Amino acid sequence: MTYLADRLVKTFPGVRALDGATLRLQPGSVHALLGENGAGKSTLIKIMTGVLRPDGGRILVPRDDAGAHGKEPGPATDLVKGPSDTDAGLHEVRFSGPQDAQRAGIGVVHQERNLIPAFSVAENIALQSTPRRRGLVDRAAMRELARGCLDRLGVRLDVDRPVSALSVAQMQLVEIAKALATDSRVLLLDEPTASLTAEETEHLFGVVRRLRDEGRAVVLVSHKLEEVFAVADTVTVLRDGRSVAEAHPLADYTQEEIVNLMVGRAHAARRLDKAPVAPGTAPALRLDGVATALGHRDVSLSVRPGEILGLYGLVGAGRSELARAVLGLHPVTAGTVQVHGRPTRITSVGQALHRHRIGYVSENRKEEGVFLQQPLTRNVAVTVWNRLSRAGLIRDRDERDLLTTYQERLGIRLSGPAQLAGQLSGGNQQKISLAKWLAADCDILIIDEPTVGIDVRTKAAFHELIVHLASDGLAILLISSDLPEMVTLADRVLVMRDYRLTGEVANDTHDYDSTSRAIGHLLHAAAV
Amino acid sequence: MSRPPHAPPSPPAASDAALPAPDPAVPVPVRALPLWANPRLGLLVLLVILVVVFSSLRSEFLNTSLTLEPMQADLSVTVVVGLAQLSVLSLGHMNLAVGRIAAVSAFAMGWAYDKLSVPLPVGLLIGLAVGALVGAAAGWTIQATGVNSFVVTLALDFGLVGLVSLLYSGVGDGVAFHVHPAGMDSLRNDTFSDYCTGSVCGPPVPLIVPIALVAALAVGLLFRYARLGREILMTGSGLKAAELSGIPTARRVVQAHSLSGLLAALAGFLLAINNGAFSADIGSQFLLPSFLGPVLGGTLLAGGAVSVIGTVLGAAITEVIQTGLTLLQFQVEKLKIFIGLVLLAALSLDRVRHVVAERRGGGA
Amino acid sequence: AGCAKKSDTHSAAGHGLSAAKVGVALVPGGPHPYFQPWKPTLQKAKTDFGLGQVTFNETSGWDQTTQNSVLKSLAAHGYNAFGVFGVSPDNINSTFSDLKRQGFHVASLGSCPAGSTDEADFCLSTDVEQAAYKAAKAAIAAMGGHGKLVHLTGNKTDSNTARREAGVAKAVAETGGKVTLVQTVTDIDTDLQTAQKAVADLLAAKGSAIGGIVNTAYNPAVASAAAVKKAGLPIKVVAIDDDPTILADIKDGSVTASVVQNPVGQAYVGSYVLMKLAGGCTMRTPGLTVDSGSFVVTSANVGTYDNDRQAKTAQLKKDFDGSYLSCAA
Amino acid sequence: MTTLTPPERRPRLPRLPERIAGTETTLAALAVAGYVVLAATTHGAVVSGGTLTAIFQFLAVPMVIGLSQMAVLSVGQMNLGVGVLTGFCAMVCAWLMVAAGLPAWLAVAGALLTGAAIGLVNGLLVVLTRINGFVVTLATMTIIDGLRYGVHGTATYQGYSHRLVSLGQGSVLGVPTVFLAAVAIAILVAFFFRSVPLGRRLLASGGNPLAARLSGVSNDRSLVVAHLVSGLLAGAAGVMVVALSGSVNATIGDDLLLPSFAAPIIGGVALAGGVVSVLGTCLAALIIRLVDVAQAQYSINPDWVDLIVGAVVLGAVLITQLRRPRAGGTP
Ligand SMILES: Nc1ncnc2c1ncn2[C@@H]1O[C@H](COP(=O)(O)OP(=O)(O)OP(=O)(O)O)[C@@H](O)[C@H]1O
Ligand SMILES: Nc1ncnc2c1ncn2[C@@H]1O[C@H](COP(=O)(O)OP(=O)(O)OP(=O)(O)O)[C@@H](O)[C@H]1O
Ligand SMILES: [Mg+2]
Ligand SMILES: [Mg+2]
Repeated sequence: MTYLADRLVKTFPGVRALDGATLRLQPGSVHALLGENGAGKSTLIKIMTGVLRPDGGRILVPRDDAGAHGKEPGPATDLVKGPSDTDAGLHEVRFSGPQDAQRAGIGVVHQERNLIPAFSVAENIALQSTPRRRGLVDRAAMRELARGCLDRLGVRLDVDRPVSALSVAQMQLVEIAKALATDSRVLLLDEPTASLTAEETEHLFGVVRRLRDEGRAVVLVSHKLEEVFAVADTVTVLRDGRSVAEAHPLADYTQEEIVNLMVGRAHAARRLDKAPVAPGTAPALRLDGVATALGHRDVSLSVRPGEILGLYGLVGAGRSELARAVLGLHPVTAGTVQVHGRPTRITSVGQALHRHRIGYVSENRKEEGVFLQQPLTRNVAVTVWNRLSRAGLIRDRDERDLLTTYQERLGIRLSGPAQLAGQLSGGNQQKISLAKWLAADCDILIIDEPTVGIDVRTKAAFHELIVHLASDGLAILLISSDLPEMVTLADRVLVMRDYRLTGEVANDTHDYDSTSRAIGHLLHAAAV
Repeated sequence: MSRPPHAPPSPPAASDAALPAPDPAVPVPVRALPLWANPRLGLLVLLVILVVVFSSLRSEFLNTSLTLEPMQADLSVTVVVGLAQLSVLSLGHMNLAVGRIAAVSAFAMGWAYDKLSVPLPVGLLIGLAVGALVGAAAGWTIQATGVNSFVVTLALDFGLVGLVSLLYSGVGDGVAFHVHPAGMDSLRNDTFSDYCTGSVCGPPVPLIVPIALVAALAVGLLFRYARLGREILMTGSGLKAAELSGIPTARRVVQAHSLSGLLAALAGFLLAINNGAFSADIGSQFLLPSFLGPVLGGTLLAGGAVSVIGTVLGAAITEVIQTGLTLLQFQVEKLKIFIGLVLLAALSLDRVRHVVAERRGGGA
Repeated sequence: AGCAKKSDTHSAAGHGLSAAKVGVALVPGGPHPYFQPWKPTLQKAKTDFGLGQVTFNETSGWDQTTQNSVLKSLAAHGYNAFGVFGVSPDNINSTFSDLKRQGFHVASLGSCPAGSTDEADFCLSTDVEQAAYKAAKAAIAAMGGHGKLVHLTGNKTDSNTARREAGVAKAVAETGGKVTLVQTVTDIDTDLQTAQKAVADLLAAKGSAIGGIVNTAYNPAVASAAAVKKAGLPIKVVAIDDDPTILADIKDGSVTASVVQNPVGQAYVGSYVLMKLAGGCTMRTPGLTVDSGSFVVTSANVGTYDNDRQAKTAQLKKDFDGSYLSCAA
Repeated sequence: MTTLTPPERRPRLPRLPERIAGTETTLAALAVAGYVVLAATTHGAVVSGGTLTAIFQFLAVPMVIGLSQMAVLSVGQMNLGVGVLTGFCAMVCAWLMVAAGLPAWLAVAGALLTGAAIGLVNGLLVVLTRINGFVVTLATMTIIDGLRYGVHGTATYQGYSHRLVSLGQGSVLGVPTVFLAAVAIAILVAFFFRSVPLGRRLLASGGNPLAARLSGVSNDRSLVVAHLVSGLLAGAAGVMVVALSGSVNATIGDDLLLPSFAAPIIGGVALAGGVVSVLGTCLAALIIRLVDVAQAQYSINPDWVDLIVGAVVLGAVLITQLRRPRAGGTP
């Protein structure tokens, strides 16, 4: 009674995304699917849900499910070879589209958002499984269904709100609820927790365990190994499109071993030694009693060249908005912003970039970080065109050189300079959106959630990079909801709650336990 | 330009190709495509085929003075009109007022020639300035109010219709200026073959063609190599991302629309030259051709990608179809039916070529 | 530098041609009922005068650019004499001079170029202003010489429309204030439904006050006739042309009168003169404007008006032979 | 650009239904205000039966045409052929009665069928050739234009089925029947997009094609259906013209293209697709209609009419826009 993706092969122009990857699912188990950015996890999931067609390999589902839908090339025993064919009662299926996968009992949460912005929460959740009465949409039943699913996740949400009005985190939860609504025997979750808070994640895992106990198979893709080990039973590891570990009990491995499997060689988590900032240095960016129309009250902070100032808080705390206010995207109603000691009023990102050398790496990669429909060259060069252009004209070669520089420096996996940013895997897109700012060589860099959905090795690379940037004399304001990351990188950590700063933690020891305790205390302390 | 025009559909994503929001996951063959699969080349081949077909059906099609030269003259107008639309399509906007902007500018030019009796180039500059200003006004309204460009330019169109006839009735009787500034007639009637050094004469190309060519070249350079043009394209492919990359999007919107107005004015000038008078009905037929050229050429209504060469070829194809079928002497209903059919056939052919290219090149 | 311009001396394509060598093309501005009589008349002329090839091409679609290319393509086909209803009176002169420069003979039929000059060999058309004037007169007469008059017409960016408005204004002025022109509605000829809407609004707004409606475009005429009939108002409607629909309306009284023009005469005499010119004759006064005549048709003469018109046509032919053309015998 | 600034903290964006509702209430207010002003300044002329009848009789076709355009806008497509198609269906309907001598009801059915069939062809062409719907409908528009003229040349059909015409020009309890028909159609369309699964799928495809596909919606089918509905509605509009006017010719529909876009877009329908508003479209049509009426009432100099129309169009949209917090995305 297993579901089996057998030696799948998938090639995209220039990239072999999958190269004989195998995924074997047992009902009643939580199965971790791990791999670096670009390893092929999402591609595998897209094939198993009929979104993409494999160039090679087969998908086998239990006979009774196979019966549920259209084309069947006949019993699997026709093409007997390899270990998989010992599975009795399996049928090969070819999904002609997502509908088929649904009918075969496979539900999914894709990595990228897939909601209809104009539709209400309920309408989105019920999209695949719309309740009908006499052939017409039964709105009452639809709301019921939606509420049911959201309650299972322990989420309070007005089901009549359009999703376009929801936060990133809320959208994520709606996606999951939508998958639950299909009530399928196999549930594939592609990085569901990327933008969730700790509580929300815990709730989700509660549901996952319940599903497992109901005898369903759940696949979990995540780059956060702690949570993987917390919930998963078995694990499949992908490297360069091949499965290097197939459906092993996760208990057999340590995190270290898993990482080595993904990376392919022993991956030493190097300790980052960062030079402390000379006490005397004047701040590059300084906020004094800043308040904004969005509700920030008397926010004061200062970042010095060579320093990494952490800004920690839960999703919705107002950190990004603060950053955007500094960039002039939201009006600053009170207080002063000083750049290199000079009081300034920044009115646009352009001004921040060209006049004050301030860069902002957005947390919202897809809408604000990269131009999905534009070639990589332009995505990287957009901030420096004024520099590249000779007599107003820009030569492609300069752009290509720029791209290659950062492709090597950040290890970006791409198939060519003309490739569209939308064709990169999530992690590589994030690298592009950072590269753009590195190219602009700013003095002050505001980095917002840099490593959401990024694999361990890349994450480590990002961390080294950020430290190097600081050592090179940049002043860095790091916004992150990832506590370990904070502790690894930040010299000082400010904690924001409800649009106010609740305090500061010096992090000179880089000792996780003490620092995290201090931060946790500030998180739940009353606003000062 | 910034990417192959028809966002090429891979089998699963195919069903989205026709829809506005292009599927980000759609793979684009990077350098895998053979040369013959280049969409522009496809259009070029199509153009050649059409020319061959028509001239084999009707030898008159190759008649220099009666077919080829007039065709080039008309084509110069439609190309510039197409460019006028293209420069806002780059933003994912539309300019429904191209025709009227041309009319207003034509009035300004005619007025300058008639009342101020300025030389030809000066009047042209005045007209271009007027067009650019009107376009900028539209752009400003759009970015300041956030109202859809379609509505703003639609309203502008209505407004200008009235304005134009008010202007003409204001400055005197009639709805046209019949003044012929020096050089206008030779610009209208002459071709380079009329100018000879000794026995060698120029090619049978009307004098106004170079004007359109220069315009096309300039716009091409702008969107391909210039910072301004590229930033406009970036604004078109992602407003938020552009804003957060330090692009002054509001200004870019205004500039793109003002460029559109300027080109519309130029088109108005060229048409006035062809027609021989600056009259109120200039531009009344611009709207559909303005879209036809760019869209045939593979410019997306979604914004973020334009193709100037494509626009020129697209305009040329429509012009050839028009002229060719007119030469075949159909009655009015048949003519229209055939124009539509040939257009569809031509486009489908291009798609077929494209899909084949996908299969061969893409591997997707 | 040493670059000299050729003086364009185009071979005068057709001079001293025998009738059989003359190819006459009649090119209206676009599809319109007014031009329909041209088609049969042209055939008649072909047989009567033994012309070579003849064609009636209405594919200009009311676009001057298209009309120019239609004319050129016809020339490419070997037609050497053209009777043209210019789409845009303001631009048509340059089209004419083009054709003339290439040695073709051109008649401006049905409408003359705007402005004082006419580049065509001659213009044989209704005097648009005169026709509008007559129509308004007829309406005023039917109204009993006093009351409120409304003028419905076409595209306001067409200088013929301006002429029509002038004609109506003239007639109204002559009543010395007894008749007032309360409204002129333009741009309602492109779409019958638009005309019907405009007329409905008009009647709703001032139906009771209006004494007469004078139409100088086809769709408004059809619309106002039907609307007035339906509303049963005592409004006097004066229409234009003699399309079957209009004639029916005249017969049933919903249209008081219609100002009928002479398309047949234009096509018949027009092609005749073109033939003569190609045969070597010349116009005594090049660019002469000749009125092809306009006739007020009422229920009284609806049966017989065509005789007058045929007489007028014959007269026109005589006039050209006698006084306008000079032919080296 | 200000589109980045969220209005104020929570809720970040107003609910979408509210946004549409906002547009609709504003338009309703505008319509009422305009009407009241008209009534006041014309000493109640527009309240008199005759004027009311005229207003609503000639509101019917613009309404249905607006809905026809809205049907394709819902999937992010455009149909440049609506006007010409309306004219063609009207001519077909008249031809069936006059030339083919069929009973009126058969002719009506024939016209509707013609509209739907052509819509279907448009949809299939878009899906099969993957050519931009804008260009496809541009090409088919040229063809239909030829056909429309081919039916009866430049001549006018008149005096067909008197029962149909008297029905079309008649009224029930003082309300013109054509207007009632238009309202009925509007209700059906609203129902289709609100409660019929097929209609929901259209909106899903328009709102986010990728997501729709991943949720098992066939975008191809959505496209075809949208064009079919659009064609059918254009057919209905054609029938209305025939019934209302009592005389039709090949010029019918030439003035309908821009209004067909103006109504839905002023009514708050997104060009990008995924958002429709039947009520908004109808109200916008009414407002545009009131401008015509004003022209007749005040005997406005024709030169000024277009200026006024332009001002009204922009003004209406501006007001609705200012009343609702700006949504993101390119204008
Ligand atoms: N539509 C596409 N066109 C071209 N290449 C693609 C496309 N989708 C994925 N790829 C490539 O296939 C490889 C695998 O991508 P995939 O998204 O499966 O990786 P992933 O394991 O999900 O990475 P991440 O952890 O960042 O999500 C990557 O190199 C990516 O660039
Ligand atoms: N009032 C609100 N209503 C709905 N969503 C909100 C609201 N405020 C914030 N959010 C969502 O929460 C997310 C984080 O909000 P914000 O950026 O203000 O705080 P943050 O601390 O930067 O959060 P993050 O850690 O995600 O950056 C944003 O993506 C936003 O979509
Ligand atoms: Mg992935
Ligand atoms: Mg944030």
